[in-house]
Amino acid sequence: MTLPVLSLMLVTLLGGTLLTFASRDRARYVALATSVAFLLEVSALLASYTVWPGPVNGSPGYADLESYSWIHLSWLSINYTVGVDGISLILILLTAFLQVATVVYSWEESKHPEAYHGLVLLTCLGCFGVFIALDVLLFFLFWEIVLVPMFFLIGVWGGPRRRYAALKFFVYTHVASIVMLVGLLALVFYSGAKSFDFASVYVAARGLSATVQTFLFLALFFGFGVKFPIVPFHTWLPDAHVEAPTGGSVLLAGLLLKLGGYGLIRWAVEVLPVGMAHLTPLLYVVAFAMIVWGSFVALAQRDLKRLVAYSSINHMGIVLLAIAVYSQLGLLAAVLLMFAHGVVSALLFMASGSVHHTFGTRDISKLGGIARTAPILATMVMVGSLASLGLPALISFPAEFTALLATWDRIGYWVLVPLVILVVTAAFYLWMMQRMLFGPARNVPATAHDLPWYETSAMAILLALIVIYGILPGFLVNVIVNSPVYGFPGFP
Amino acid sequence: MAVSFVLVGLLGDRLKKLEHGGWVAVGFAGAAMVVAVLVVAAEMLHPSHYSDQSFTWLQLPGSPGAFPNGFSLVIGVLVDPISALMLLVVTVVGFLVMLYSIGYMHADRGLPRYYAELSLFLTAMTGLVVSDNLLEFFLFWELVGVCSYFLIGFYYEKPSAASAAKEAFLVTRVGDVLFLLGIFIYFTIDATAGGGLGWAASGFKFVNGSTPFLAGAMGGSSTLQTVAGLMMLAGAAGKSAQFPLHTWLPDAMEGPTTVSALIHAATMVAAGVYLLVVASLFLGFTPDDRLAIVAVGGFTTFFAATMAVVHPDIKRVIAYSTISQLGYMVLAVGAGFAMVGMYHLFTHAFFKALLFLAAGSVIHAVGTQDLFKMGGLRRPMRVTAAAFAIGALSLSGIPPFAGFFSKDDVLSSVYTAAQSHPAYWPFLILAYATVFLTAYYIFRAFFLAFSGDKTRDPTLPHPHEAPWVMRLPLYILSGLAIVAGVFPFVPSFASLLSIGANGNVPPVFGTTDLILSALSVGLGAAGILLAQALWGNGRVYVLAPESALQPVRTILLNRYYMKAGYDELGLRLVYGGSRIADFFERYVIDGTIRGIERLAARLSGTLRQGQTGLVSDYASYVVAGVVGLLILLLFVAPFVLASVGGP
Amino acid sequence: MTELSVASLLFLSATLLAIGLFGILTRRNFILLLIAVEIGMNAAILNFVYFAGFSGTSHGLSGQAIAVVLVGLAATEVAVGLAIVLALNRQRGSINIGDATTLKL
Amino acid sequence: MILEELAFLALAAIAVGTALLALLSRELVHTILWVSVFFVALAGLYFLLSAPFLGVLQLGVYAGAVTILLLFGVMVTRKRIFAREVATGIGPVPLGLAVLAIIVLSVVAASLPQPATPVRSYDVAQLSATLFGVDGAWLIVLGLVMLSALSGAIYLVREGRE
Repeated sequence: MTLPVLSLMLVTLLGGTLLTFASRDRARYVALATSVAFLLEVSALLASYTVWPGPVNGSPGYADLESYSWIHLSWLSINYTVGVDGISLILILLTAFLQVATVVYSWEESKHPEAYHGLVLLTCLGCFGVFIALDVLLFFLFWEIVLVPMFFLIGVWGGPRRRYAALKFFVYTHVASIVMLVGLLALVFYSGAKSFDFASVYVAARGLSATVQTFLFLALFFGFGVKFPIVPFHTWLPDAHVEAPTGGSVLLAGLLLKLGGYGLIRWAVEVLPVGMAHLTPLLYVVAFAMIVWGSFVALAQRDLKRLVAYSSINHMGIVLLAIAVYSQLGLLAAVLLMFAHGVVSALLFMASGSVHHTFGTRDISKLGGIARTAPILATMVMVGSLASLGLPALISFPAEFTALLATWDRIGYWVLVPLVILVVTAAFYLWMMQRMLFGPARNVPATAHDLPWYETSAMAILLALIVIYGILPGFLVNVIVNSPVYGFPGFP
Repeated sequence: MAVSFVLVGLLGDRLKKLEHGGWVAVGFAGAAMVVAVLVVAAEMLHPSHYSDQSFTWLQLPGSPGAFPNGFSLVIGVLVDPISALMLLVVTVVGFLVMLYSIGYMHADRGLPRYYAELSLFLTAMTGLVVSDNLLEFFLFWELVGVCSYFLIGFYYEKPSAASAAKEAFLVTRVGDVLFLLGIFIYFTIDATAGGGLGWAASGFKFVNGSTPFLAGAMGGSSTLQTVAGLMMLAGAAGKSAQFPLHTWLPDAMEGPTTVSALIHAATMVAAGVYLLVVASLFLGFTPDDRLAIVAVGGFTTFFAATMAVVHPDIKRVIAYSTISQLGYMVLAVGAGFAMVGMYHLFTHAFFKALLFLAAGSVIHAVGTQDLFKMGGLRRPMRVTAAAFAIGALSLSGIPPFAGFFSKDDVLSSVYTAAQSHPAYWPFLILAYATVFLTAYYIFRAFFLAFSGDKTRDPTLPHPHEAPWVMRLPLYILSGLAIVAGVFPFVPSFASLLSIGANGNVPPVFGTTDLILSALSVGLGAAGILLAQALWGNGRVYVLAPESALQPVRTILLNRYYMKAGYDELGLRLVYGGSRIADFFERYVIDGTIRGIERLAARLSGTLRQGQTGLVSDYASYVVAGVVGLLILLLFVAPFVLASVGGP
Repeated sequence: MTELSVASLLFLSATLLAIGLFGILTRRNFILLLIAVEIGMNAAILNFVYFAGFSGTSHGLSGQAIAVVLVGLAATEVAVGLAIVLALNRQRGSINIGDATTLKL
Repeated sequence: MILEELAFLALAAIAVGTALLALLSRELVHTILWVSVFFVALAGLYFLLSAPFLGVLQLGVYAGAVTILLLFGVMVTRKRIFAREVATGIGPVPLGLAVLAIIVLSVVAASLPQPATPVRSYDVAQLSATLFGVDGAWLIVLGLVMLSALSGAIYLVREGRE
């Protein structure tokens, strides 16, 4: 008998979260222990995961599958079904790393540390749940769980306009969630699936007509898309990032945006290929809009966090583009890019947070010469920026390269749009570095110092990931192509 | 064998990052040089030998267009005649520059950073040279770019240095993304057109065993292929500072002079030409591509030389001369004689490094870069003056210096090509005109700096000769600048230059060639004489204020306003556009959201009037709802269902 | 035994319900409100009793059973309603629902 | 037959009339009297529909207990028991709604098919079996509801509450 690994991991996180909430001044130790334990479990899972188990009854098979009946009716069964494939594994790995990094970064959080760390863990728990859930109701449950701790993280520990930002975040994502839920339920009931299980929904959806698939895909695209966030429903993101505490920003950019991408791949692209094919032009338009818009607006920002937030929109646009091309290569690129963006944006947001509390402002035009005062911080900003603009040997490059190659392969010269925008992306990062890191020191308070040890360690973890996976992305790639999607006939 | 040595050298280069002194870096660079010499020797013993070792970096799934079965990307080391040649250039110049740095940089802060970045720079360039496929090439290409970004911005506290670094990165980035597109196109057309070759499965390597993978497979002249070639040209233009992406190079003088020497002679800008050579040998260009390359090279050659004529900054004069000389190389590649371009790159590396290091020695001694403040430096700095003179003579193409042989080959190869391609003629004429300009401007700089009795600006510190670590590279490079030209007459060395189509160097011997040579030497000599007449013996020629040439001078000094134009473009168009986008974002998109918010607030205010607290009012809402639902269910729903034919 | 037509009985119960509703919507006296509710309830009970006969054999009487329960519920409701009336009267000195718009005691 | 129909018509008329009178009367005590008549009329209807047990229940609970309860309510809350209510207007909206409800329900009623002849066998034993049966346990549920309602009512009227 095999161990219910995923459930055990879930229990680890759940127990850790509860313990963290309960333990008062030792919360950070509990949180760190939980995160490390979770990371070890993920590593063990990755080590044991060699190949996907093959299709089962015409639907994708998943590794470490567990299924227990939850609610059973004669016409519908709702199960607790969890399982992983290469795509979700990579994102789980990202979750584990970001969790450790966030907990370490927030080591000296002084405002209700037990609640802060507990909420951080709860967010990661929700994300983990989303990545493993293979049942509509379970998926939705975890999806909604993520919202709550993030709402409080922004609303309690955030900046001056935190209430506005938290509410905006909640309303946007919640409206999208509802549309998504309606889409998922419609998918189940229109397809005549007798169960909420992913496998049966997948099989049943094959029989849907093109029109129905198109409408369902549209609903799901909107539902998942707001998390992406697709233009023009993206304005919650900059506000949320600017107001959120650093840990919140890290999780928001690193994980929450990935939920949208993952959901789209798992529940829309895989399940409704025909509907997707009908909507491909729309996906391209939205992706290009995100790429162009994110980059151009980022160029005009003076707040470091806003700049990184808009660059996130740009990068997630490339993710969407890679999904839209609908090929094995594109899918690989999308997942790879999500991982890369998760790590890189986390690093950049941590660096922004450090800039803010070291120098008292995040306004790029007011800062200058950080490299002299805080060389480690400057290095972090620099590596993050260079990784973000796609420098080879850093993690984004293989992802962007494959994404753009896949795009070129499918839509030819349209690839010039993201390519040219790469220059603009480079421009705003270089401009930011020139103004903020280099030049004569400006507005450097006398108390300014380089990073404390915990922030250095947190960023060093991410830095190591960026470099290691940048030079050897093969590990990630080999895991991702272990997804059932890659074994399916008919997938281009 | 030799290959693994190179790798050890590369890895070693990285190790010294922890070291404080530059000697470790120098040691590793020296080791790399020794390895390179061994590699070259091996290549000379086995002519046309290709040795390729690679491992799979990524195994990628398919994409339905060109790669239905997936493909692999490899990282490998390819040692062939051209990479051996280039390796020699890179490591020799790199080693000498490092050695020179010990003396030149000794007073600077951040030396560990300096040597680490310099070593990484050399590593990246070495990796680029031995790349065995386009992707790996691009990878190191970008690393070279980012290292130059760091090094140009080495004095990051100077706003101008930070700005120049950014400009260098951005402008080359424009070329890079187009280069990337070119890679995509090559991948696609060769994976499909040359499908039988299995190029995609082999990891897109340049060579298959000991022959170029795509030799003969391309040959076509399809639009796609032309575009691919143009994209290569764009990439090379960005890196090698060809028109219209040349603006960053003069500004890159903000870095330490040693870095300038390295960038100009062996690493950054050479990479662009090297790319064109590699593409020309392994991938092939269409006739349209070649015309474009000739046009860019020929025009840049002349264009850059004109700007060098008036500039007062010694480093910038040499910088413009680099752009101009790179134009020659590009010209030769475009004319179909890739190895001639390579040959000029080879000699140019030595005499340009020599010029820069000599200029660095001058700057080190007097602490200024303004030619008009110098003067009379010949006497206190004999070695430097001699070195500069050798470099200048070589640059001017005066026999028997190295520059003569390679430049002469470039010109005669373009002449040869022009026989069958009349469209090349104007660029050949420009190239000849440039010979004259080159000799003039470099000797203008020489006379301004060294002739006369004393410095023109008396406040300058008393000049002194450089220490031995700086002199030694000057000696070596002087020697090389003199003798490098005769290397091709050594048969085994010539074999390095005789691969690919039109590989024979020099292309023609005979009366025509002699006439051409005489013409170029004559033009060079005329340039030197003019410079001597105007600037020799400490004279300063001042253009009359009312002269008709005054506006020309202004334009030249302002670099044809291209930099200003780009800045304006960037500021007005891109940044302006982004401001508009930001405005739109804040007030239209977010404004709409706020509008909806406000509307909802008002609506809820209105609806709140209904919340009277009177039970009967609530009851009436319930009743109204029930009645409405009943109407919907009983009358509307059947009607709708009947009309759509649903269940 | 002849049957009363469905239509006529339903018409009767609908009318009674409407009267009850009308009372609920217009009367402001709490006791009157209760009475109106009772009238409406009785209309519903009437329906249950009538249709109990149609529902087949074995469970033929469940309609009547529900009616019994409803009668009980209605009585309970009146009891609770009157308790509210008393409380309201004690606090506000009035049993007019217009004086109790905060919907709490 | 005719007799039964006539009886139905008469009882229906009484029910509707007393209901209207009860709601429109401006004297609260009169209202209660009218409504007790309404309850009795409905009890008659139950007898007519062969549900004598319910008829008795109706008489006992409604005509008896509820009426008395309502009277108590009036007596406790008023200083003068016979007092005229302030006239309340008949709003057009409630009236419209009521009429609309009648129309809609009548249309529905008219559109329903006449079902098969009903079984009108009366058996109080069967009814009690249903009421006490395990599958429904109606009476137990009702008892629990009443109990909780009673506690609620006591809570509402207890002393000392402000």
